[in-house]
Amino acid sequence: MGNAISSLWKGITYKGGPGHYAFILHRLTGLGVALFVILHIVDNFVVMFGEDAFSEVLHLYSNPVMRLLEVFLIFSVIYHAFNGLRVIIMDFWAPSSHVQRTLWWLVWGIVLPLSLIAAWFTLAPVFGLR
Amino acid sequence: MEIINKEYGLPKEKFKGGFETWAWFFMRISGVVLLFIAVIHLLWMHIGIQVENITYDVVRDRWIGPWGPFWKTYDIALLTFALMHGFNGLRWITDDYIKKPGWNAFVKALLLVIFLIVIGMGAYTVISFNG
Amino acid sequence: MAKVNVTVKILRFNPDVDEKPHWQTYEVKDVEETKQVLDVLHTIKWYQDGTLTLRSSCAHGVCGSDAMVINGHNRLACKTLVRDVQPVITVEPIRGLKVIKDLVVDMEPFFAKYKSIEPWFINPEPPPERERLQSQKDRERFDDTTKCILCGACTTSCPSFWANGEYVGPAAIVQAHRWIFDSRDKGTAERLKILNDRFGVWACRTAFNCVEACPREIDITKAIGEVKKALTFGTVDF
Amino acid sequence: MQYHKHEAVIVGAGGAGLMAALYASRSVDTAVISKLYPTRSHTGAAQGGIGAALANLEEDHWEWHAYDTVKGADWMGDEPEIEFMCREAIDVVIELEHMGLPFDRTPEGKISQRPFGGHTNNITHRPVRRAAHAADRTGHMILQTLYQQCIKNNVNFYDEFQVVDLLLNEGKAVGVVAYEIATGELHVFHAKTVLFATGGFGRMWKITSNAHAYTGDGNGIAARRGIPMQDLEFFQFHPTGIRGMGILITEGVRGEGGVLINNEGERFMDRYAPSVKDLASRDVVSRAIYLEIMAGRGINGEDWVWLDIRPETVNKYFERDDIRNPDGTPRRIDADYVRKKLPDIADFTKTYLGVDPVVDPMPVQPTAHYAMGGIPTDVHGRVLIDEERTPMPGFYAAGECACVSAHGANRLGTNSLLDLVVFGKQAGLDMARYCQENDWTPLPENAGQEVAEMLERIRTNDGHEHVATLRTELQQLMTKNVSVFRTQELLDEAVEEIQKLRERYKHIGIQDKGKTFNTELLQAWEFGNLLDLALLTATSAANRTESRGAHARDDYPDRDDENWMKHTLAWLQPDGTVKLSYKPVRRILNPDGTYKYPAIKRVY
Ligand SMILES: Cc1cc2nc3c(=O)[nH]c(=O)nc-3n(C[C@H](O)[C@H](O)[C@H](O)COP(=O)(O)OP(=O)(O)OC[C@H]3O[C@@H](n4cnc5c(N)ncnc54)[C@H](O)[C@@H]3O)c2cc1C
Ligand code: HEM
Ligand code: SF4
Ligand code: F3S
Ligand code: FES
Repeated sequence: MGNAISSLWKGITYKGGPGHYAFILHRLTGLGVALFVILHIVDNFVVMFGEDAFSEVLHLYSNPVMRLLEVFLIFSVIYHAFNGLRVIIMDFWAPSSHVQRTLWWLVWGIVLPLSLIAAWFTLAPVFGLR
Repeated sequence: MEIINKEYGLPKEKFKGGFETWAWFFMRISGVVLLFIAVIHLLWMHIGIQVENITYDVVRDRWIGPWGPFWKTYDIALLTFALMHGFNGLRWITDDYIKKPGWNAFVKALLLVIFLIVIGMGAYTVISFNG
Repeated sequence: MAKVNVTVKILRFNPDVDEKPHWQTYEVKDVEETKQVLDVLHTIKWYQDGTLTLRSSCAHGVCGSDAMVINGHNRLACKTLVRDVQPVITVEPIRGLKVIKDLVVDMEPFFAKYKSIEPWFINPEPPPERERLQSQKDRERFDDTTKCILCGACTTSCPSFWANGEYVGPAAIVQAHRWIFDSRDKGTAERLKILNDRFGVWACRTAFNCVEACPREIDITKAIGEVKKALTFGTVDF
Repeated sequence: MQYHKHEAVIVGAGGAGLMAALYASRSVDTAVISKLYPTRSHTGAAQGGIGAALANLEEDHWEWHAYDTVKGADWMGDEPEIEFMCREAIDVVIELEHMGLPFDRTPEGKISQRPFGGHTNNITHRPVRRAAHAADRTGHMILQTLYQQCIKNNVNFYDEFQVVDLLLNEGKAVGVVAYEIATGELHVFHAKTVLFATGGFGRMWKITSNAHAYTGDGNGIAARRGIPMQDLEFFQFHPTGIRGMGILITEGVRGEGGVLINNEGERFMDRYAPSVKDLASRDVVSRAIYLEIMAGRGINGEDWVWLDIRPETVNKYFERDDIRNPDGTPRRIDADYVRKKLPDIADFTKTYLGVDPVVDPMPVQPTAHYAMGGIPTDVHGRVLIDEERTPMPGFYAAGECACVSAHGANRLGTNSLLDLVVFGKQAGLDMARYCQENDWTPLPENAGQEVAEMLERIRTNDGHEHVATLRTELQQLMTKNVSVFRTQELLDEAVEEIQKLRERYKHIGIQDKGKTFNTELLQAWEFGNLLDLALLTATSAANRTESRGAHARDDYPDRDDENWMKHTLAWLQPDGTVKLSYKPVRRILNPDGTYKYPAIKRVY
């Protein structure tokens, strides 16, 4: 664990290029999404115990804090997905690595609007905006 | 004038990648698959249906309704790809940060156990749910 | 030539007296802008503080002695001009290797990785009377990776290497690439086998810090990608 | 003090040391001690190429190569040694290729070659393509290839160990003392044979192409141990160093067609070397630049000129001089070709001057570059300790620190890399033979004690003199007094001043008193070597009253074969004075008793 923290520290204090931050974020989001997926499968399993139990679980998710986490999750999946695509493209089509910076901005160009839209739909109801 | 390799020497020998090669390759393939199914799933749930509209009934309609078989297949695919992709990712991360051989082996064994349990739970839910 | 005053902040560490690294600041006056950071460090060592310790030799970017973190980025001190980093220059040792003293780190693990990829010509066929022939195109194929001077700037800027010191690192892969894609070499399968490891080429996460750090402007990520592809598709002809 | 035992101990991991290690290690236990990591050695800086009459692109013969070398050396080279080197060149370059060295290729797939200063077709007197090259990083590739072969052969490497003394016993070399830089510990190496391959000592001049590590350690140690230094007055100034910095712009630039231009826009080499022009040998070109500068034709009246490889300029002169490709078509180049053939040069000029060589010309001036002189040896690398060429058993030298002498008064470009591999190989072979034929000689008593005390003195001395100041003074002195042009007055003054510096050197004090990686201590010690060598250089030069090759004197402008066709041997005496003596240049006679290479006036 110690070296996880120290390597993260090295990562943050080093003036790397976008690829470097892309990697840190990719790893963090991948980790987050993976943990969530596990949770999600477990909570879905509750469906097997009938409607009441499941509603109980769904209720948990409607809490504002959970909604915020969910927004973060949405962002994570979308970022991870499109940055993953960026990595895959560079892996299999070498010339694209020369435009990796452009690709990186492109990823944000897709990720930000998508996340914002999804965030709106997710947050608006609980915060009484809609 | 251009002279190719073969005129001057035997061609290079053939070789095969092993497990790690496949792990890497699988991450790309599953990534592309997930890009469609996971992102669609996510956006459908959050923008299409929207979370506060999700109820037990919605879930039941989805799995038992006329589109049931499609959604069940879809969800099984999502489940397997996401878990295999995700757990391989977790394995990579474990290898990077957990350096003591004993701990490393322990955490990876634990990951495998969790993987089996979770994929079992997920598959059981999707397949045997009948309302 | 324009002259400037610079402030140099150096991360110092002397194991004989210090428990932890600490920053020390020096002022150097009237430096020509076209001087190298290496010259500035030498000026400090020679005229202000003889205990400042660093490696250097060729002074023009070909021997690979003086990779260090300058203003947060891996560079060679002798290939960085004052003009581009003034007026405040921060200097730290490269990361991920043990610091011996000040800017000097233990390069042994780095060279051990280099040696691990069997960096020598492998070809069991008896050589011909004269030179082995090679087309200009085949020679061109691996030209980029022959430029490597083993300075370590790439490996020590790689976030995957920081996370995981076992990673053989971009420098070793670059050196392996130089042989894998050399039409005369027959050790391809052997070397690919070595690199086909969780801590071999597969530990590369395409972070590009290596490319940005390489003073020889080697397209490292591309080279690593080619090795990955060779492993994935079982051929070097692409 | 730790103790190690290896049959062959090689000091220096440049081209010469590694080549010797490779050959010695095939049959005896070999260790290489180097103060730098092997791949940091200055061989890696060599750009242009390695000379060998492979005749891959046009007619060429090793005999022509030998003649060019004799002539380039201004009839100061030992002719049998030169012939040996040029004959072996072909095999050894092929051998490097067989080790995997990535030479550039001709369209037929053979090793590519380019013209280089002083290398000519002996019939037409036009430049011949003889320099085998790997882009403009030939030395880099040689160094890496040899290092790779050595690690494959499991040679024992002691990296970052600085040798500080040579151990002699019963008139033989029996080992060395090395300082482990990381820990400050001394190590005694007991050996049957010792090879010095520690490179050059250009750091005694202000403007130099040489590495910071080029402080003549091997030569300094040997001189203090009573070994003479041969021909130190011949130190090569390369014509094209980047102005003010000394960083080398390879002769390959002129090999590919680049030209030198003065303030009047004139290609002045037309006047100094009508037939090969910019590709005359280095001493001739450096002197020409100086003459232009002294005549006020330096750029803006300053002390530098332009080196121009812009395609339009090059093609203009190709056209004027009717330069043709081997197939007879007129030769022309374009920007892409220049970038491809000289990528590192483009990189240097961009980094240090902010110019692109295909767009702007490069400002250059002569830079201290290469020591023709050094520890006298024979073709087997055996160190010769007197006028009678008596070898010292067990002691070898090769590379720039040695003097075979294949370069005489002026080395041709590409011949140094050649010297490294040819004589490095011979030394390695002979060391192996010697080790197998001879038994161990014990170490002298108290081995290492002397140098331990000396280093301790430097470390703890509280003197008031400052090494960097003394070094700057030495460099300025040498640049002013012992440079391209020399006179009796300047040289005598230099000797006197150096002696004063040596006196002051006794009272130095350093700040770093630690054991760990104490480079201040080592740099102070290294400076001692530079001082000793500067003294020997200036004294040898002051005594040679003629002009020959790199040793050009205003007061004796002509070559004097009658009195001076002989090698200088200079001994550093324990009392700090210098003893000079001479030995004849080795000439080859034809069967009829005439000279095979009659000494004529050198014109290019
Ligand atoms: C910029 C430049 C370009 C050149 N271009 C060419 C060219 O194109 N063609 C050509 O033929 N020649 C060229 N030369 C000349 C040639 O490169 C050198 O003369 C040659 O490389 C010297 O090799 P070496 O093996 O003697 O020494 P080096 O390669 O310098 O090696 C010296 C070794 O000795 C070690 N050492 C030194 N002192 C000690 C000590 N006290 N203890 C332990 N180890 C020690 C060092 O660590 C190093 O490993 C060029 C030179 C320069 C500077
Ligand atoms: C949605 C589409 C997805 C794509 C395109 C994608 C793509 C990728 C790629 C290419 C990698 C390899 C990164 C590398 O080698 O540098 C990766 C790693 C990873 N992915 Fe995904 N992924 C997706 C979804 C997911 C999901 C749903 C999860 C969680 C279950 C996940 C978890 C991980 C983890 C934990 C890693 C390891 C990260 C690391 O090693 O730093 N990914 N992903
Ligand atoms: S690849 Fe570049 S950065 Fe890495 S060691 Fe080689 S030269 Fe240095
Ligand atoms: S920085 Fe590291 S992760 Fe790969 S692309 Fe370079 S080696
Ligand atoms: S000193 Fe040689 S690379 Fe900087």
